[in-house]
Amino acid sequence: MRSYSTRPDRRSPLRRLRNLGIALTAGAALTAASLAAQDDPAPEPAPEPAPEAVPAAPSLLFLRANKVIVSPGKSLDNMGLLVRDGRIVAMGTDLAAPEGVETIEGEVICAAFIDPWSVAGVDASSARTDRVDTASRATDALDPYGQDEVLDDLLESGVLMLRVEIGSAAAVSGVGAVIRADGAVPVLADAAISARLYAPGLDPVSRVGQVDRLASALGGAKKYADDVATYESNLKTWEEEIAKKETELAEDFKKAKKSRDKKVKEAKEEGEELKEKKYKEDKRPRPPKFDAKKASLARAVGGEVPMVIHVEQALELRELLRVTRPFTRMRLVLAGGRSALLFADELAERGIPVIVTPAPSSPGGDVGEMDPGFALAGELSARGVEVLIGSGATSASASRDLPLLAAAAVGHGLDEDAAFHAITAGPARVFDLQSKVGSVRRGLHADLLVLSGDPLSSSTRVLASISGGKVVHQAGN
Amino acid sequence: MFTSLILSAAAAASGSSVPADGTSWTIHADKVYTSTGKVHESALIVVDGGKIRAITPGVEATRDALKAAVVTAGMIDASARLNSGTASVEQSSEVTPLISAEFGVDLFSPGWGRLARTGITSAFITPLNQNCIGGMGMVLKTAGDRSVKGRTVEGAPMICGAIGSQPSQRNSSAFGRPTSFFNRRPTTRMGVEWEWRKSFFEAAQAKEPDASQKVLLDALAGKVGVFVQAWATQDIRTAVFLKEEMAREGFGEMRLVIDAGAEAWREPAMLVRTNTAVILPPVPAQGRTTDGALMSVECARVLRDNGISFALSGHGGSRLDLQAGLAMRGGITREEALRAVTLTPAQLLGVDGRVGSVEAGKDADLILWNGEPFEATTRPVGVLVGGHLALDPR
Amino acid sequence: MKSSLTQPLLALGATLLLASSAAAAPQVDKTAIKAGTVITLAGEAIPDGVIVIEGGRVTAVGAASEVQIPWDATVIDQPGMVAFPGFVEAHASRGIDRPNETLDVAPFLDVKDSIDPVNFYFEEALRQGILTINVQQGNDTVVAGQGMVVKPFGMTVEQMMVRPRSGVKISAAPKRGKTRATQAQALRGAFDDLQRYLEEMVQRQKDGDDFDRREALYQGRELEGEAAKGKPLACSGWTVDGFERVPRGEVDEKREPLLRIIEGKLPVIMWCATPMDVHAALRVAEANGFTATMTLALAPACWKAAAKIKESGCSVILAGLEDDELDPITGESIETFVPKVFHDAGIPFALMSTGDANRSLWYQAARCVANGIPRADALAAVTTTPAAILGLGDRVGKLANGTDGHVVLFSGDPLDITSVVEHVILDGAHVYDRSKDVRVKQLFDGTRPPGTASDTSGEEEWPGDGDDPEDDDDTENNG
Amino acid sequence: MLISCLIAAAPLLGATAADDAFALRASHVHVGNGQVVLDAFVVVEDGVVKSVSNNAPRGVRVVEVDGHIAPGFISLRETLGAGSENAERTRKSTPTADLSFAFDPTSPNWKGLVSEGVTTVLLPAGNSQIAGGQAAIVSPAAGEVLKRNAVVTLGLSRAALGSSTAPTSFAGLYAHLGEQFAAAPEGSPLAEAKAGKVPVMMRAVTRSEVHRALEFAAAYGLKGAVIGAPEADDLVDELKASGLAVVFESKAAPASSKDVVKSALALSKAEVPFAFTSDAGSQGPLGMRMQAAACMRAGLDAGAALRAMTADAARIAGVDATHGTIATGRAADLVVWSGPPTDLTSRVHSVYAGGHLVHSAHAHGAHQ
Repeated sequence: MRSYSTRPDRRSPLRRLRNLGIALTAGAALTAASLAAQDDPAPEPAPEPAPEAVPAAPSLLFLRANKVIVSPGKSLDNMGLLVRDGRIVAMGTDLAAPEGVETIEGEVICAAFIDPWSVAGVDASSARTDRVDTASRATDALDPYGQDEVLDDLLESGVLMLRVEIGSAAAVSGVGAVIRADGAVPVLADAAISARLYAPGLDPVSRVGQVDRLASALGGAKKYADDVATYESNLKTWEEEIAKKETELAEDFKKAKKSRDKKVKEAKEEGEELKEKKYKEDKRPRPPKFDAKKASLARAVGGEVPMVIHVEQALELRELLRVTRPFTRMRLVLAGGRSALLFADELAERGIPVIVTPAPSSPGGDVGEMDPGFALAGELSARGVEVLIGSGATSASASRDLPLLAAAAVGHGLDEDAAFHAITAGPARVFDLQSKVGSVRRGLHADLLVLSGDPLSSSTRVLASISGGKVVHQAGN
Repeated sequence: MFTSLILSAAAAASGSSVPADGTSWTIHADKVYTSTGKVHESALIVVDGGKIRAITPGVEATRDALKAAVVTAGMIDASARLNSGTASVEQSSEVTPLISAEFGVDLFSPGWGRLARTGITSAFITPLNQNCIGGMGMVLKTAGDRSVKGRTVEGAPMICGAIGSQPSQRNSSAFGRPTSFFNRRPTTRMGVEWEWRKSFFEAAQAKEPDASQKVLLDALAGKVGVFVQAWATQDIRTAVFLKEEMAREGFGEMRLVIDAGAEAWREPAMLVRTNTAVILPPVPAQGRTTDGALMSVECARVLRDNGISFALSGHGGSRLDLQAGLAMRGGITREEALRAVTLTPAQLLGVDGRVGSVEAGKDADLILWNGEPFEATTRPVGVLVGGHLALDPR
Repeated sequence: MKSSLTQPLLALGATLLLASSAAAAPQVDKTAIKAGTVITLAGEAIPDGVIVIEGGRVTAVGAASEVQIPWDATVIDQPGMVAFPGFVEAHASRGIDRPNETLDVAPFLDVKDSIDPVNFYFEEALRQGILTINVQQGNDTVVAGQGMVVKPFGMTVEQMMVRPRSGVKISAAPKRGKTRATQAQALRGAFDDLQRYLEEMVQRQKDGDDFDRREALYQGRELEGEAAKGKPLACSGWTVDGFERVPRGEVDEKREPLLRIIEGKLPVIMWCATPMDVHAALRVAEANGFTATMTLALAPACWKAAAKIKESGCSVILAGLEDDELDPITGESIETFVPKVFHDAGIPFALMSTGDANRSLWYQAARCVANGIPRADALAAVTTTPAAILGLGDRVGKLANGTDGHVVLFSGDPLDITSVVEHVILDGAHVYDRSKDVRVKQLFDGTRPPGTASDTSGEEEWPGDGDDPEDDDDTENNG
Repeated sequence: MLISCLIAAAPLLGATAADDAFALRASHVHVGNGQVVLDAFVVVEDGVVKSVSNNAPRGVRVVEVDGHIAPGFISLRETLGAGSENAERTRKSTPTADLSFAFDPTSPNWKGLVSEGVTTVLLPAGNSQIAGGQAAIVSPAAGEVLKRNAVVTLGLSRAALGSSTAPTSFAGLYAHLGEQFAAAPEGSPLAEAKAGKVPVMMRAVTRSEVHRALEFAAAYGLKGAVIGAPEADDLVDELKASGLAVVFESKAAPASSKDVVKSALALSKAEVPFAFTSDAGSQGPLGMRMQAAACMRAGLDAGAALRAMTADAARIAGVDATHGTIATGRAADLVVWSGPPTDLTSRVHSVYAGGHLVHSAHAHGAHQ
């Protein structure tokens, strides 16, 4: 009944290698959420009751509110929503609750919050380690048991989805996932490859060194992908040649046999050993030596998955922007970016989003006087950069503060709609889930909040959290 | 006639099934081991206001009585070691008789609940054993009131300390200028012994003794018990010889209790001679304990055979009922094992007036067992502490 | 170290003669044991029962009135004692010199090479009535070596051996220096490598055959069709087309055990330290098709994944009885009696003994009874269930015609706190007699055994581990 | 940078503004005690509030502000400006030490505090001290000490125990504290605290530490507050009975502590006064508002949240006669917000301290 998706398996040169077991579809036996969607590419069944073996999501659910925020800045008044099998199947002002269907009412209904930068639901040691590589996967570190307390808090605060990563101490920390807070089950197993260019206390030279190392890793991955492509085309031509040869030989066989028999006879008369004709053909081309790390990173370089890079200081950021220009297909996302204002124009022009973690400015800190503190989100957005707001993956429970952080950003200049976008539609778009979550539309997955007021207002309470059509929290119980 | 009267009392108590304070119950058991040698068959125990009101043998269970196969008194761990670690011992001096364990306990520690659920209803708490003379110990109930005062069971005062390697562990000689107060004596076993003797001599010979010396004088006079951790034979000897020396000096007869006397079985004679009681530590996994002392399940039997008064302890980690069972494995009877975890520790700690046996008038500290106590195949299924259910048998 | 070697010799010396004589003429060896009660675990207990063992196998079990004792049998008559099949230890990482290698993936290793017949552990096992032991490598690994089922008696590994290559130890919990993410990655990598290796093998074979065919065509020779040289791959997880073309002999012997695992020919014992490890374990097992041949060895916390385990149909081995966690809201501690959870879920479970001489398998089973598990099921968890897990269900863990001639004589009921093992008969040979047990004497009569001076240098003679959550470390000062 | 010019400007500003009375007009005026006056004029004269009313005052300059006016927030623990100057580590107790001398008015850190609407701060002794001295109430904006020897701070948590300095035990700690109180001469801080004339602030974190602190306070008749106590919800009855208040400390990360949220709700239900601090939080000056907002999203009503940061905080610090509310005679510490002051989405337009404009969003252009 439950399943989850990986990205569409495009006919990329890496396809065959990925099928050799590094394909994330292999991870399909993972614990999985009720995204049993027709539009999911090959959703693989993975029977998996949530840890506390909760009953399957109720097939029908009716929601009503005076205001439904369908997308940032766009809302409809006095709407009813019908949810069936985890999806929004009907919306309308005149829509009434069907007989005997559980109904939840509130002031406001909006898309559930998504934390684009979190470690909630991830086993703590895996989150902190530096012993990971580009082929490591966050889905291997999901812990619905050890983290149940934290996850329950998230359901209360309305943060129902998270983009999690592992190896916060590593330069490149592998494949992150988007998970549901409800049971820490993956929604997208290969959400992004993440890396960081942030090591406080390093001297400028080694700081630039970090960037160079990342650049050469990206270069290496690109070359690997190219080699695989070359191999595949060579193989194709070779196979064609050989096929042609086979048919020729088959045709010439009778002739060949006759001349051989003749030779055999002659040889017998001469009393000599028969000399067979030498046969030669081209060898099958050898594939490049398999390299899981490069294969994984190549997916980011090729733009199949976004590349999230944590960078704070101006030096690294400038270098990063420079070295990544050649990788035109790569979808770069910045995390942190305390000094991003200096490069706002390039970021806007290259369409690079920034995941901001609103925090106070610390005079004499990493970025010193340049640190705009809480104003960062507001000012980046004002300069045309797409801003996402994340809890910064400092601790699992930090994600709980996401709505507060977004509100604080508003309190320091970020437009209210932009702030709402930054924790709903924004993350959904950047991590290729906009066709499933992030806004309230017919056909989308029912990951919704029923609120007592505006989403970011401090006096608003989360009356109900609906995750994949399942009511996972209701105020008062 | 008489029983019917009791029964009506019982009915009265049970009639008002669970009063507001929840400290009144009727309990029916196929067998009640009283710890005083008596065994009541098919008895009804009436608990009211946290006290045992009546025990009526040979009657049927009332409808709403708590039922159990066997009922015994709650166990008393004479060395529960449930203090808040280093924060419970004042290490600025190696002899601190004025320190009280009272400030070294954390009543909110989950450890208390664990003790209570395994049938331990009272526990003797001492300061962490890293001083020679650490301070005053105290007996606390393992459940009930949230204030130390409310939990305290007033008993015979006990000054607690240690002889052996532990008190000297953190100390070292100073190189050049002393950098911490750990640059001091004792750094050896003999240093530890020296500190003990020194403090007692100074107390006994002081012109006008100060507050802490007064405590030591009471100890010498036997008014305050002396509770000494001594695992190995040589340390038990040291304690005994100290007592004897003080007596020879005419300072007085101190009331000595050896705690964690793993090797007490080696030289029982000196314990008999000085009428010294022993608290046995948990039987170790493979024969050897702290300070390399050797101990087997038969230690209890050896002490029994020599008529030495002894109690068992769990050190907060090991189940006390298992320790009693292992003592039986070593050769003592169930009745003797029961005594060693109830009445004997109560007497050693001077709280037998309130706890340690199942008798009318005593605190309702009771264990409801699902079979014969201390068998590996049985366990406490219900526990009452002062009438409060710490473990609900229903 | 020396003394630790001599200890067991002392302890067992008394019985060696018997053993050697048994070894000398096993065929004609006949033993009859008469006991006050015979617990067979293959039916009701028999009062005044008799067990006849011939050539190391049980040939008759029954009431004294019914069973005919051969005239030439050695009779052991203990009317006051209880005869019992002997306990089965489903998983132990003791009795070997070092539990783990540093290699991540080393399925080609075999504990056979590291078992130390005179290790104290085997002597102690005998004393505790544990007569069948599955020795496995430790948990600090990714894919460790193959285990071996032994009996705790004999001067050489060959004498001790019951079944070689009993299974490979795999750990779903992180090896030292790894995290959950990298452990799972390494584990997946091991099997991905195998798959790639096999695919390349097949490819080479194919290329060769195809070349030969074309060469023949070119030279005008007739060529008989290629015959399959090996067997097809029988893995339910994944497959490699054309594998039958490859002769099995050509598979690298270092990889061969993994191949046997994915083909379900070599059992797996999978260690899980936390419930999330159970998910990881089942993930890799399902992906590579060895769920059916996997047994889970579980730390207490894993009870939370019981539902998931039930689904998988795996049996479990429980290391530790109680899980103790703090309620995040109240701060109170919550104890869970783990075997009860598995018993109620209907999952076959075996218990594991700890390093504590006083809490061996008999104690583990007894605690189950104390916590509401029926006696029969509790006993099964230390006898028939582990026997079944080891595929020895018809040989050990019960007393019936045809089972191995193992009998333990207890002083009373095996689960009574006061009962001790008085005699052990192994393959019909009388190998243990408590009255002649040197170490027991030394421990209990107060004479300090040699090599137990009051320092900690001798600790190694007393191997122990802290598996049991109840287990109390006396060197620590406070709870 | 900005602050230093403010310090320089302050006297001048004062010279011109002090005699010159003015009024602020806003749609909402939050008095601080829970009451809200709509479309009101707040008249300020000589740095204090002269009146709050709905009718326009005569003869004073009226500044129309768009939004809500609220009292400046009060943080009951902030050592930013003191560095490590607030702990005399050579001794465990220096009860007569005066924390006002640890106050560095020129510290750049104060600026951030003011810009978040915090106009009053309590500067206590370090946590490693037992009787570390007498806390001072300071105005970070004016760079002035508002009240010396305001509160006696006591460290009763494990942090006050030494590892190789006496005392190492709670028994030793309380023995030591007992001696300190016994030895305190008439009129000395501890004696005043014992007489209930000066409030105390006792740092206790775990439930058992808090329990002991309450027993000690009862034994010595101390008034004031416990600071720390994240699990206060489990001790509501004891706290209620003790008459003491609770001050919740900011957390490193996450900014909002689940325990504190639970406790704040429980205390507010039992009407035990509580307050927040801005100290040591990952959200810096915003920490206390962030924590309050977390409580509100869990159900604490806005009025109670505002009280905790204004009126109640002032009462706990014993400065309610001059601070914490907007009422006649109170210091004119006013913050103009774009919306409700407790709502994180509201922006600070301008901040007045003692009647002086000390921060204005427009002048605050750090990075263009």
